[in-house]
Amino acid sequence: GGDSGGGNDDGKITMGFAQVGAESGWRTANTKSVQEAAKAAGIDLKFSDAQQKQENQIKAIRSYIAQKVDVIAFSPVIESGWDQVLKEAKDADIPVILTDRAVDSKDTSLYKSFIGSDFILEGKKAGEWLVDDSKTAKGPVNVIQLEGTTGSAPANDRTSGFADAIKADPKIKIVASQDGDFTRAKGKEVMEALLKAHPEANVLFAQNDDMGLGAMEAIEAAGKKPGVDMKIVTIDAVKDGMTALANGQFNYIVECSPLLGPQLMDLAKQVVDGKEIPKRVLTKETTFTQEQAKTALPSRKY
Amino acid sequence: MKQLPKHRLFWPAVALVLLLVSNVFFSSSFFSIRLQDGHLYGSLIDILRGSTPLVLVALGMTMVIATAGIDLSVGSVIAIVGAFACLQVSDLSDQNSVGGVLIAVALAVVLGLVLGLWNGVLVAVVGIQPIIATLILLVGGRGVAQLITDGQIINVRSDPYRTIGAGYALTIPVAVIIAAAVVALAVVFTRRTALGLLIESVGSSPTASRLAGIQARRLTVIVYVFSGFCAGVAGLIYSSNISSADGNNAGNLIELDAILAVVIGGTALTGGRFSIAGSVLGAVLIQTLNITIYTAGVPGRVTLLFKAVVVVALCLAQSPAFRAKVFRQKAAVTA
Amino acid sequence: MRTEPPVAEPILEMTGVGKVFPGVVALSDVDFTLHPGEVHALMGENGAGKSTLIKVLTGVYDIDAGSIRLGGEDVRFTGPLQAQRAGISTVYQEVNLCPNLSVAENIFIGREPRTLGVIQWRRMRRRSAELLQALDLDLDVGALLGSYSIAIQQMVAIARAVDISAKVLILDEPTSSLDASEVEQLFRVMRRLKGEGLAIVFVSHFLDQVYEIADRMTVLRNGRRVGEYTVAGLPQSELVKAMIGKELAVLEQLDEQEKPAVEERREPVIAATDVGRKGAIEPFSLTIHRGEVVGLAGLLGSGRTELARLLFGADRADAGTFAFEGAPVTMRGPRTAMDHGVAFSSENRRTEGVVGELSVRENIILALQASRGWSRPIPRGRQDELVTRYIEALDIRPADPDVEVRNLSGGNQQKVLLARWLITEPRLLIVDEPTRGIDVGAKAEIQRLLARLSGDGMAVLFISAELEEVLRLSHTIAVLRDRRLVEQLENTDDVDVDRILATIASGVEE
Amino acid sequence: MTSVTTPPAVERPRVARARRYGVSSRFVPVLATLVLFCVMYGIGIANYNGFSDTQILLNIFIDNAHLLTVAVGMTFVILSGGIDLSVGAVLALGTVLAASLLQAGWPAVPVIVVVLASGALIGLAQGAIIHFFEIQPFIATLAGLFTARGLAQLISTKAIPITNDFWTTDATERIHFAGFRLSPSAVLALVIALIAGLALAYTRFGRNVYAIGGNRQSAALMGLPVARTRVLVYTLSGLCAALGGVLYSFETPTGNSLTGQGMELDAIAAVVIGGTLLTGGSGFLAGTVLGVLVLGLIQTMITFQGTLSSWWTRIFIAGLLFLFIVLQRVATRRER
Ligand SMILES: Nc1ncnc2c1ncn2[C@@H]1O[C@H](COP(=O)(O)OP(=O)(O)OP(=O)(O)O)[C@@H](O)[C@H]1O
Ligand SMILES: Nc1ncnc2c1ncn2[C@@H]1O[C@H](COP(=O)(O)OP(=O)(O)OP(=O)(O)O)[C@@H](O)[C@H]1O
Ligand SMILES: [Mg+2]
Ligand SMILES: [Mg+2]
Repeated sequence: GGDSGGGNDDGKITMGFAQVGAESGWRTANTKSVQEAAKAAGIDLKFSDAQQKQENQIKAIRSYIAQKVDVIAFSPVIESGWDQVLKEAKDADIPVILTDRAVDSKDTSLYKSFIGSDFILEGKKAGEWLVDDSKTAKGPVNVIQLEGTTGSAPANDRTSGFADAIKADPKIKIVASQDGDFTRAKGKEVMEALLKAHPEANVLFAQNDDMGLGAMEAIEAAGKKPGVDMKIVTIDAVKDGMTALANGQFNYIVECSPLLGPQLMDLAKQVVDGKEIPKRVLTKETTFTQEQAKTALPSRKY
Repeated sequence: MKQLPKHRLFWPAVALVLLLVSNVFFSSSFFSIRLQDGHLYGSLIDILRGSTPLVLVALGMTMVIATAGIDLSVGSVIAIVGAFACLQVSDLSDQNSVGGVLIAVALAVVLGLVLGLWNGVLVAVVGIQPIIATLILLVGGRGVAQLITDGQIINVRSDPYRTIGAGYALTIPVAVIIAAAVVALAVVFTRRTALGLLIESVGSSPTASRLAGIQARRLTVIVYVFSGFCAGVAGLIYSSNISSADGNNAGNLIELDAILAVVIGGTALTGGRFSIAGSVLGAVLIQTLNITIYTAGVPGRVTLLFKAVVVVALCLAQSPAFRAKVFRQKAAVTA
Repeated sequence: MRTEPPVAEPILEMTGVGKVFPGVVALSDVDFTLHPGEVHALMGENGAGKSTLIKVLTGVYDIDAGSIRLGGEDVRFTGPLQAQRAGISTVYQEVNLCPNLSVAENIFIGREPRTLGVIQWRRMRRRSAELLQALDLDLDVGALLGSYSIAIQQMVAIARAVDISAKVLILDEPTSSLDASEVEQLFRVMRRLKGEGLAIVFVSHFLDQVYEIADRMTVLRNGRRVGEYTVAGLPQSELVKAMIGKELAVLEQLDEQEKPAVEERREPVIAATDVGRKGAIEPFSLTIHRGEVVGLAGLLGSGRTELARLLFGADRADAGTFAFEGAPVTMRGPRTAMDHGVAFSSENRRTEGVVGELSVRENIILALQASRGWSRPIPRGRQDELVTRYIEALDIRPADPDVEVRNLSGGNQQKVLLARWLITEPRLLIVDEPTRGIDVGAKAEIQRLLARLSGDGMAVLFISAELEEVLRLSHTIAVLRDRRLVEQLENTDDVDVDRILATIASGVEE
Repeated sequence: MTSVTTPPAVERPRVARARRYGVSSRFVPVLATLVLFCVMYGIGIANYNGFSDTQILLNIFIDNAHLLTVAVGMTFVILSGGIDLSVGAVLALGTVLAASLLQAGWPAVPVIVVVLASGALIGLAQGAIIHFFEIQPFIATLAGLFTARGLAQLISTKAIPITNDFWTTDATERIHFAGFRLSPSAVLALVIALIAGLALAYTRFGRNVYAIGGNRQSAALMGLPVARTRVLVYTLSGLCAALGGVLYSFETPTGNSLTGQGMELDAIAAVVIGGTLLTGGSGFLAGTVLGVLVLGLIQTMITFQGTLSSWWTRIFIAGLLFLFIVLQRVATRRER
């Protein structure tokens, strides 16, 4: 309920937002979107950055409870382990909205809503495109996969979604799959080595744009043409990735949108007003081919 | 001949060779080097080029460790300097102007020196324990780097800048030439002058050194400045290699690898005697280990265990106590 | 006072003991027998292998050859802990205590009085105060050991060992930095323990002390046993011959040796005016002239070391002014002093003197190099020349410039430290206990060297716990008492040890 | 040759009483930390609404129970002159091990026993390698870090939720008193800190740790059980880290191989901020508790600030750390 007070009495909604960190351009865009949307919606935002640590996020949430904010939103660093602190929020009558990543609590009454993307689906979409694209391929399709940080939720889910999808075509084989840590530098370094160990590879699936961009340099250095000699599928659709896609260096990007600020603020207002809101809201996301990228690029915000 | 295994670099060298050879099982062309687009191309070249940031950082770290200090901030310095340089370059009206890039690079290097100075002053003048003094920059530096990049990845499209980390001169990677030059410079400065001796003296016994008239404070500042310089150059190479600056991830955890390289190279963390050649060997060894992990397709979840096994095996092989206790190589000392 | 060689069964027998370090045979076929109720001196030059024998016995080093029997049973200790449990307690040559713990703890650590596993601090402090009283020491047992001078630390180490000792007490150069009265206290305790049937091994380079306290002695030379003698049966000259392997003429000369005439004191090298440091030493004024040897006399903790440290800038003076050769100078630290030709060899050679990890060569050139600055390395040829010269002059063994200093015997380390400062050709040489742990031959050599250097115009500030030595060398004697410079005596013929002691005791001010 | 000089008949002055640092000198760093902590707390109260609520202070203990436990073990290691980089990884392994065993249907008590035992075992192995094979602690425990985290990832790269009743109810039930709340974990951590503090001051083992940290060679020559003590110290640290893992999994009922990254640095920082010297042999456990409080307070101030962007958060943390350390250094400075 909205009558649990608030840090201040001016009737403004106060929202505590516990962000994961600033580990990527994607994340920073996400933060910006939330901050801007809050300003636009006249919501007083208390922001904190957990530096990718669950414990910090829990501390932040606990401190929001102590500060008696009206609503708490956060992107969980990992899925599990939130029951205790969510219970505390519930006890204090503060509604919680999850963003970007879900939690796996059995007790779904601990949070009001989840808004974000489905990582498994993203992996799946990437795989489905590859299956579709390989229909015309003559020889085997040998995929190098650059995974995200070992143990992280997007890495786990995208890997399994992708694997699920490519089962449909026996021609498609993952010849190497390595941790690229979601970064360009690592993506490049790993790709350099894998290109030499697996000269037969002709497709790269990078679980985010940055690794794909790094790998692209390695592919060029090896004298191959990215997008042609080696097809590249990635996830995210940040600006640099879209540019590469428009330039024909990437072949396909599955969008994973960070811009969920406005949707979040809407939900927050409704929940503070005591309205019922849907348990799960998916962010508006799409996929891009090279052609679509060319048209979409000029209007991309991040 | 019998003395060979006792040389402190014998076992790291053996490990390096073993790792390199083991790669052949996974990549038959591992040792082949060919000329491609006018430059050398091959896994060995990759290893050399890929190890340059670590070699540089380990070099600076060697000096710091020799004075019984430690520099945890190197990763952050890499991030800051890379971010700064990329920002400068991206602000150029013509990113391909060599002059503009040179100025940006020079400024960035100066920034590295300044960051080193900051550490040095905290350690030597204020008297804070090195691990904590440099922890401040480790934590805050990454924030500064992100402040510079505004949390984004700054891209540069500058050929002169790209040359530093990804370019070639006379078919050899420019990064390797730079690293070799800095290493050579360090060797000359420490072994052709008395700098090395004085550093070793301060590291093994600060009190005795002070009473022998060595200006330990000044020396300590110098080594941290040098470490900042090395990390700064590493930051340039790192960011130039991917033509972009990533304030959050650049150089993350490189301090651990660097310390590992220094120790494998035979320099004790307690300070004193140091070996530049050893640290370089250690750094190349670590990079080779990384590449081997990729080449051999070691899955992500066992990568760390694999690293642990190699590190433990190497340290045990190097440890005289282990050899004496386990292989009972007793006596036989009569020279 | 002297007892006949005991007839009882030996408590300890070492036979055919051998120990080899890479490149050095430290011990070879050494026999050593120890009886209950005797004080057995272990004699030998620096590097003869005395400390090594002790360390092999107590399990610090693995033994390479030979056997050890303790109380009739074969033993081989794997470390000092086992040796201690078997009843052997040891004071090793360098003070080996923990400076970060209190005095009381250093005496009792590992055997603290406990009830139900809980350490009884109060009881521990009381008992350690009592123990120290027995050695005539009145210390704050709760203070950190590191805040006391090296000599006092040595006394604490002795107190610990004495209290632990069950069957065998080993004292490796316990008296090297003690003054006469402390030595007398120690001897009193040793006699008492001996009376109680304890066997004591005693190492010292002070022949007088050995002749006073020991019953028998075993002489080592170059890691081999020369022989075992009763003290009564071996005159000093014979002993020296056994130790060195040749007659030592110097030793006889020593007493007659004339110090250079007290010259005219026109040129002051250093003048300190009202220099002091709170809690360390009261403000004092002292001028040292060219060619003059000033000796400092005083009891343990009287502030001699503190005075010397101030003159060198090792500690910052909080009062007073300095002038070098007449010109006032702001003392900023050792470098200021060194730039004006001052050299300082510390009494605490292990932590403030040699740099153990570096080689003999590097240690010797260290100070000279430091004052030249890092950018002007001493050419290798010049290094070799200097180092070889001083290895020879001071007879540093092994005569290999490239061994690590920490592998040298204590006395040889001391020589390295002296060499370090001598090659800087100082105008003022401050030596704090320079002859600590140095054998008879080398000691005479060093004294002669100092006398000659002062004759050549070098000023010397000489600190030694051995008053005779101070008297023999100095032109002027500055007496300290309770951290105050109480008197400066001209060293004329009528000044002798008793006169100085009386000054110390009465503290008369002029 | 004359016999040794005998002292004259006059009453000989006793050895001069040494200059003392004063009993409190050893406590100066801890006291400085305490004072600075209070100042900082005051600044927090002055600047932020609701900061004065005592619950905020208690929350620091609730949030950092695991860190405190880890830092207690680290204190022993650092006092002995070593360092333990593996604690964060051992903590993570503890959570993963607990979660996976619980998932397999084990009851609570054996799970906790197994987790603690495995942490102690890793510590023991590290201690043995460090002491007997003379491998530098930094490297041995870095390898330990790789091993522990590697094992955790081998067990599961996915986070495993914990649904065991003991975890979700008993262990997380808040203890209420005088209107305030504290978690059982926090109470346990404080009790452990107290016991550890007493052990350091009043047992032989504790004193041996100090002695070894002061000078290992000397400690050996004094006949102290150096081998046993050193191995035990690392074992203890491993045990504490594993216990930290258990406490952590109480608060966040999940087993995650990525937890506790960089926690070793937090623990080291807490110990050092508490006035303990990294070179060993000097420091107090009370300081460590204060150090953890300081880190927690910095974190709390940042969440109260609430307007910092991600990077300003980092800079702010570093700035506060810097201020704190420099002030502490100035307060404890002694001139040469
Ligand atoms: N750890 C070591 N490594 C190598 N050589 C050593 C070591 N310890 C002692 N030595 C050598 O063994 C020899 C005997 O040394 P030791 O310390 O026993 O002499 P010492 O008789 O006690 O001399 P001093 O009177 O100077 O103390 C010396 O030549 C010394 O250099
Ligand atoms: N660093 C220190 N901190 C505290 N007290 C000290 C320190 N160094 C020396 N002292 C004390 O100051 C007094 C003067 O010591 P100093 O070493 O100058 O005496 P000394 O005359 O040289 O005697 P010794 O023969 O013991 O060296 C002693 O009581 C000593 O315990
Ligand atoms: Mg000796
Ligand atoms: Mg003295």
